[in-house]
Amino acid sequence: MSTDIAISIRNLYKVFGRNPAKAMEKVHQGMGKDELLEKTGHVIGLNNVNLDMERHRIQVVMGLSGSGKSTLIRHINRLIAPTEGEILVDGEDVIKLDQQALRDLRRFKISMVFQKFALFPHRTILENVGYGLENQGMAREKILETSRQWIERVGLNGFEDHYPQQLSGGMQQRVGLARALATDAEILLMDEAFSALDPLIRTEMQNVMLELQNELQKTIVFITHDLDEALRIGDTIAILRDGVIVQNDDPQNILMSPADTYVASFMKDINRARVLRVRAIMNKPQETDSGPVIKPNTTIETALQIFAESSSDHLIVADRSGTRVGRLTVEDLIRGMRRPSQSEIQAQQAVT
Amino acid sequence: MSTDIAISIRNLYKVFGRNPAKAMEKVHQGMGKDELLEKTGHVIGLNNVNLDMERHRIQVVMGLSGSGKSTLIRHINRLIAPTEGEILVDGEDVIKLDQQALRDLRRFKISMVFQKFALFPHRTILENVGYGLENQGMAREKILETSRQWIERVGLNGFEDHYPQQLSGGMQQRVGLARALATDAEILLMDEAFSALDPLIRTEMQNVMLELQNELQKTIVFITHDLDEALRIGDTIAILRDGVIVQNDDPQNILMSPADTYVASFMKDINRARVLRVRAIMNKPQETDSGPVIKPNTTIETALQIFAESSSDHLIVADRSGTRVGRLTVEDLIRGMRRPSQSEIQAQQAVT
Amino acid sequence: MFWSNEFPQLDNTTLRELSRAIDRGYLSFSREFGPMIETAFEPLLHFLIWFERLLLESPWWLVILATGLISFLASRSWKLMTGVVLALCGIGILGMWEDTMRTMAMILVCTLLSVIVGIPIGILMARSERAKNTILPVLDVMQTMPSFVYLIPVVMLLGIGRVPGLIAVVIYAISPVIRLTNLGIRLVEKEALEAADAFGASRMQKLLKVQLPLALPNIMAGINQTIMMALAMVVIASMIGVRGLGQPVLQAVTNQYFALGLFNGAAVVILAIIFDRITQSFGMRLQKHQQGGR
Amino acid sequence: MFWSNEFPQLDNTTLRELSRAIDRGYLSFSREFGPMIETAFEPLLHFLIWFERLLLESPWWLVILATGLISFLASRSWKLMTGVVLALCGIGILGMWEDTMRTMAMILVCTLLSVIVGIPIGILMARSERAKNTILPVLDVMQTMPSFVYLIPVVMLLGIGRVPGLIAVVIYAISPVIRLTNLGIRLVEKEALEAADAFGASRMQKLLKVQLPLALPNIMAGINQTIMMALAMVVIASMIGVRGLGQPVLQAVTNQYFALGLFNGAAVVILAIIFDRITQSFGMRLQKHQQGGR
Amino acid sequence: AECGNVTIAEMNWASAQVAARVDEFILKNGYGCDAEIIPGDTMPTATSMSEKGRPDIAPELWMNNVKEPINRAVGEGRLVIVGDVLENPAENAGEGWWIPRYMLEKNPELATIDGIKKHPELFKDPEDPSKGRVLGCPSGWACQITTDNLYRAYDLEDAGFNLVDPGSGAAMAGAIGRAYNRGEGLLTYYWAPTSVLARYDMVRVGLEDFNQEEFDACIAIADCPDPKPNNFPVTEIKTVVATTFAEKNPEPMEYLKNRLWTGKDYDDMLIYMDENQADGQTAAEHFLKNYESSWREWVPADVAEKVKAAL
Ligand SMILES: Nc1ncnc2c1ncn2[C@@H]1O[C@H](COP(=O)(O)OP(=O)(O)OP(=O)(O)O)[C@@H](O)[C@H]1O
Ligand SMILES: Nc1ncnc2c1ncn2[C@@H]1O[C@H](COP(=O)(O)OP(=O)(O)OP(=O)(O)O)[C@@H](O)[C@H]1O
Ligand SMILES: [Mg+2]
Ligand SMILES: [Mg+2]
Repeated sequence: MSTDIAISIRNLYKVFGRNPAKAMEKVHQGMGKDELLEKTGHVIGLNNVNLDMERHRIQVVMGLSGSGKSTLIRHINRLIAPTEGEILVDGEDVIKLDQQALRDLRRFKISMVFQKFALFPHRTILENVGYGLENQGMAREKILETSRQWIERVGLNGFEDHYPQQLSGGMQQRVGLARALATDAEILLMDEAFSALDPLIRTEMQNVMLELQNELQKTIVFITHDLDEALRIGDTIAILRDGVIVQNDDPQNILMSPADTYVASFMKDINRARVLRVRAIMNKPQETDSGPVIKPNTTIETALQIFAESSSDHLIVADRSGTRVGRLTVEDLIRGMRRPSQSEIQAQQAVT
Repeated sequence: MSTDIAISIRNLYKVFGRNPAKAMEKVHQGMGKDELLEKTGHVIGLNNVNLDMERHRIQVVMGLSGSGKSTLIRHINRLIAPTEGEILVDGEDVIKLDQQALRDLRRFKISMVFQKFALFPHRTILENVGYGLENQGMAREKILETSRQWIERVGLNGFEDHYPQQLSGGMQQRVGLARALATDAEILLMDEAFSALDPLIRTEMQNVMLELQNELQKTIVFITHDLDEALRIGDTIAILRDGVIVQNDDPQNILMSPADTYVASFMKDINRARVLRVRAIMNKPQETDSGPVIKPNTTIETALQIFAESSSDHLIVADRSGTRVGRLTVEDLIRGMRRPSQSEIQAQQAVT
Repeated sequence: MFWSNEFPQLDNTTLRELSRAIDRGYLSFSREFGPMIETAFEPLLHFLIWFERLLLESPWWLVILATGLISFLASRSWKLMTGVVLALCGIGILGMWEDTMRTMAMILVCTLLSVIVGIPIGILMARSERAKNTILPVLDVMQTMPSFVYLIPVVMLLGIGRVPGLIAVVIYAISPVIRLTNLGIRLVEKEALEAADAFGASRMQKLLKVQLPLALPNIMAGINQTIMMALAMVVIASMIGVRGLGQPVLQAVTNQYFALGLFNGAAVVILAIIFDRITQSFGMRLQKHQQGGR
Repeated sequence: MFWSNEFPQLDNTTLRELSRAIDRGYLSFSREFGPMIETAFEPLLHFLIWFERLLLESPWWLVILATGLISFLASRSWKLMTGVVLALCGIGILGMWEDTMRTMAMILVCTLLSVIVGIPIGILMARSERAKNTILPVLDVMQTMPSFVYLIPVVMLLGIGRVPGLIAVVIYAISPVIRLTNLGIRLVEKEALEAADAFGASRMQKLLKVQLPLALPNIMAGINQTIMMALAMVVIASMIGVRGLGQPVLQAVTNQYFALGLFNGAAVVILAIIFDRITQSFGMRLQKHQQGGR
Repeated sequence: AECGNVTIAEMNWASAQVAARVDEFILKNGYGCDAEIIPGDTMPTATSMSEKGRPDIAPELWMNNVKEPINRAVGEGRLVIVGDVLENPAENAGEGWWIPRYMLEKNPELATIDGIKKHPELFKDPEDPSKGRVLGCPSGWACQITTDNLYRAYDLEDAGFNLVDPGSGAAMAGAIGRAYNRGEGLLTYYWAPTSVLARYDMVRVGLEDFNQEEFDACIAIADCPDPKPNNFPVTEIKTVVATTFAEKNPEPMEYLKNRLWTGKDYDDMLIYMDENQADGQTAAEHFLKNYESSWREWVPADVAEKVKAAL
């Protein structure tokens, strides 16, 4: 199951400007983003991106603003044509699809939430949410029903007949979300889908998404700037920099062994106590120990709470079958919360 | 100094819809947002808001999406006319200003960053940033110089001659930021000014802002959804709900004694270890103690690190003069990190 | 020579020969194909005549009632409806009922034809640069070639009467609706289009549900201009034998009857305003979302 | 009575008396004020004559050169420039140089006048609902009142010649630029306006730096239509004493010279296209930001 | 030499153009006037002349349309009618109903109105094919009243003819050309001398003799209750000038009075123009060069020399 790849991106390049083909030559010769911009006025959007996204998983994409996240995600449903490279969705190259096939792909298989909402100003909320369904050719009644249901789910009942410009930013974003979810597509592209939401509704929406994920097992590509969010929902996290993927890994691994200082500095503000699991920092178990027993997946934060309530000076980590797999002291936990220092990362990089 | 009020909002009401005056009657009779929407189709944007904002401070406004934050901030420079109430800027009611005075207020005294950027599509980045200065009537050369300088400061050099639609969302937001900062206004209204930024640039921009704040001591009204951001930069935080201000206080106080469960749930995702200071959780000092000495303003996170590196089982808190003011055990720290539970909040509410 | 301001033009005989050759060519063309083309337009002629009869032979109050009703249905505005009814009554009282009905029939058909043909062409232009580049000059020609130039060839081909009149009016009046449909569609924001694409809208769906609704303000401006221009052609049409308000206007001009011209001109204007208000308020009703706002 | 399709109109004598009274009124008005009004228009007349002379008396190659240069400066396109030069040469070779220059002078002045007067009016309409509601019907009247109706009154007031011609052309052609300026400004996004407000733009600053630039596509469409309509009036103008291409067209029509009409009509079209392409490509250059995009 | 600025109206049909250009040339070169041509339709020109005294000269004004305003202006002393343009107008000018000669040749009966009334089927109305069509006079022209009354006087309606308004002179010419070129049936009102009649070989349909009394009493009045068969009157084609001009310029006035075209010269010019698609300017030059004997009679010898020198 874990090797079932839904979306596969191969050697993808995208250059913006008047004459991308010409600029591409320079890129192949290794010219960087800044130099290319200065010398030719062309902007590198994506630079040799290779990325496999597993089915039924949530792939998070992060990176500085302008690093090419939106550009990448827009390639998947071919809103942008690549300068070079392939995008395989279920093994088919979307670039080679004909009009009809592309349309069907977008109607039934891929759905999208836009960074700047991109709602239809002339349609009410209800009509906006139903838009994808209309394109699918669903019956009117069914559309209304489904739309209402999704409006309810994103907490906008009562606003069905308002127009987008009468809603606040966050409300608009939820409309965009509902519109995308309503189509019941297998693949969801979410470009900063929660960025305009306040933390409460954001958590709520994240929960909606995680629930859905449990029920329906979609493949989701999720762009976010929020590290906590990324770590909370991401199965894997890809980090982009100037159009290049610098790391693509499991969140724990990214936190514990960042590929370079860029990634590390990216992660530095994270609430490590809430994200890191004890398995990543525990020591070898000692048979003689006694004390509270916790699971390997417990977060440091929870572990600390348990500590505070017990009188033991260490915790025992045991897997589901009860086998002891490790032990932890308060010091271990506190050390685990520390961010790796510059020199440590460099040392690590040298090893890999 | 701390009683010098720059912006003062008194009994502000805003109702959206066809006949706000009529709906206002209902509001005065105590009808709530949902009921009003259902019965009359009018939306309450703000409901009896009273708020004093101190000069040279950063006032953060938070709240659910649709709770009226943008509406509130837009009243300050009178982009929206209130249904009822007063907005005093430096003691003058902006509603009573004539055209010219209002224009001068907006040109020289108040500047704004928009939630949805609101850049001018027909102007280059350079021209966008210089826009406010042009309105001020500054000389061309000076405008160019200042604009360049701000473009540099938000990290967009090289993009001076691009048009907004050629930039990524985050880059556009930084243009909006530079445009607002360039006018050197005393009051800055920032509507989710950093929401489209990635964490690195966000921190950078926050730093830029804090630096500026140190240098220039502006009065800033800052809307954000990011709790960490709010706590990092806010001198006070106001929390809105359905157009009502439910709490307006110092961040520590909001964290430690939320006014109600709404505020508490709002705060629940916070990385308390990084925000809370030990002074808020320390116990009485004991003369007999010995161990590492820390300042009252140290965060729990730092205190934990110090703990991990020392062998003592408690820390001593001392003020600048060296007087001991408290002591802390690991348990204290860990307890401090815990979020208050529902019942605790309710108990507290009953007391106040 | 070079310094003179006389252009070194072709000498007169050459020019004359050229013109005459063209004239002869056209003449034999019209002799050859005239009857065929005429037959092709026959159904249109019958329709025109039938429609005119309908308006002329229905009792006047029925026509007024129907127009009022239509205006109300299109606009949901009592004010507009009363205005329309009063204006029509005024026309009737001043003795211009019959001519007005004739003109109304003619212009209604012309406008309908222009809109029905024009909007698709505008859409085509918005879709393809090539179509745009070929159609634009044609529109320029249709709009600026003085109608007098083609009136006579058309008359030689089709004789005088309603059909050549209709052709002349449509040729002249169709441009704005085409141009503004094109412009309106081109001005639709990229974001909305991208969203439509992302949800797999077919070209038709995108057109009907996104582009046309968002281009509506411009399209309505185009229709407005088309109506205005069609009515501006009423007099020209009457020069080739189309009966209606144009005739008394011409008559007034040739006899210096200032007031007569004014009355009939005013009737034309009233027709224009009625047509325009009905279409525009219908258009407004289609754009409800524009009304809200801060 | 009620069931008939005869409208119960005023009886003929009353109608006639009414018309007569109006006619007499206008006549005495025109006798009274004609000379005064005429004097008021004198400067315009002198300018028109001077400008026509300028074009007529400069060597033809200079005029072509200048036009070519202007078209290049406006568009930065060699293609357009060559097109313009070739078209003008063609006109000259076919012997229509003089008439074309006369018409060009006239239309240039009319278009300039329409744009200069029209854009501010359009702006006014966009700013105030009241202005809009009063100006719109006036525009409707100006556009649809057949020019034949006011030709004679204008002639009674001002005699025949260039000035009444200019007035007739401007009355007819000014509408679209007004309408589309209004529409364009009204369609500017609220966000941009809010941003301008927030930075304390004065009305003038907002207008010049935000509203007009963003309304430009529509305003250019309006100017295009104004040019087209001004040129469509060339023939009518020639009926009241404006020399130029309209004259040979009328002559061709009355004498049934099909080709002659066509040539002169084509010259009108070419002028229209030249004017239009120059203004439009100038407009395009003002809208660089539209070119980028995904 | 003291003649100064003179404006000459040029109407947009062929003969008026030649007349205007000939006058222009002679006044300019023979009398040293600073002559300028002003184009215009009949009505605007007449209006402008009677209200504003501008243009100064209308060399060829067809009076039947503009009689009333011109006469009013003459009465008020603002205009002067110089005289006829054509010699012997009764013969050389005139209105009437015309049919193509080929029709007459096929069916000699059609020479008179009575013959025509028997054959409405030869003049089929395309918009109402069961009937015949008489192309009337364009709306608004004075001839409309006459034609309408004569149509009724001859009971053409009962004979199965519709009277159709062609809308304008140009459309009328177009309709005539169309029918003629296709050899179709045609019965139309028209007038001479015109380029249309110079181009198409048409014959006038025989009507009753002209009866002035009856004409004034009924045919000339709109909606006259009981019109009797009659004919069209002699057409008045006059040269009209502004009083201001007449008073200041006795010599040119003398010329205008003397300038009487022969019917043949006029016809020649129309044919010349038609054959060569010539404009007024060219035709005038042609005339001045080739018809010297004609125009020499109009001017004193010294002026004639000056004109000749300028050619
Ligand atoms: N023009 C308008 N017409 C009608 N209702 C409006 C309008 N503008 C705002 N509202 C309503 O006012 C309320 C407050 O909106 P506001 O934009 O202030 O929210 P916000 O707190 O800024 O939310 P967000 O965080 O999502 O930006 C919302 O319920 C919204 O529907
Ligand atoms: N239409 C365009 N024309 C030119 N350059 C473009 C265009 N679209 C994007 N770019 C450039 O491509 C780069 C990547 O943009 P992209 O929108 O993918 O960034 P992003 O990672 O989504 O950033 P953000 O987080 O700010 O949304 C940017 O440098 C931008 O300037
Ligand atoms: Mg993006
Ligand atoms: Mg907001």
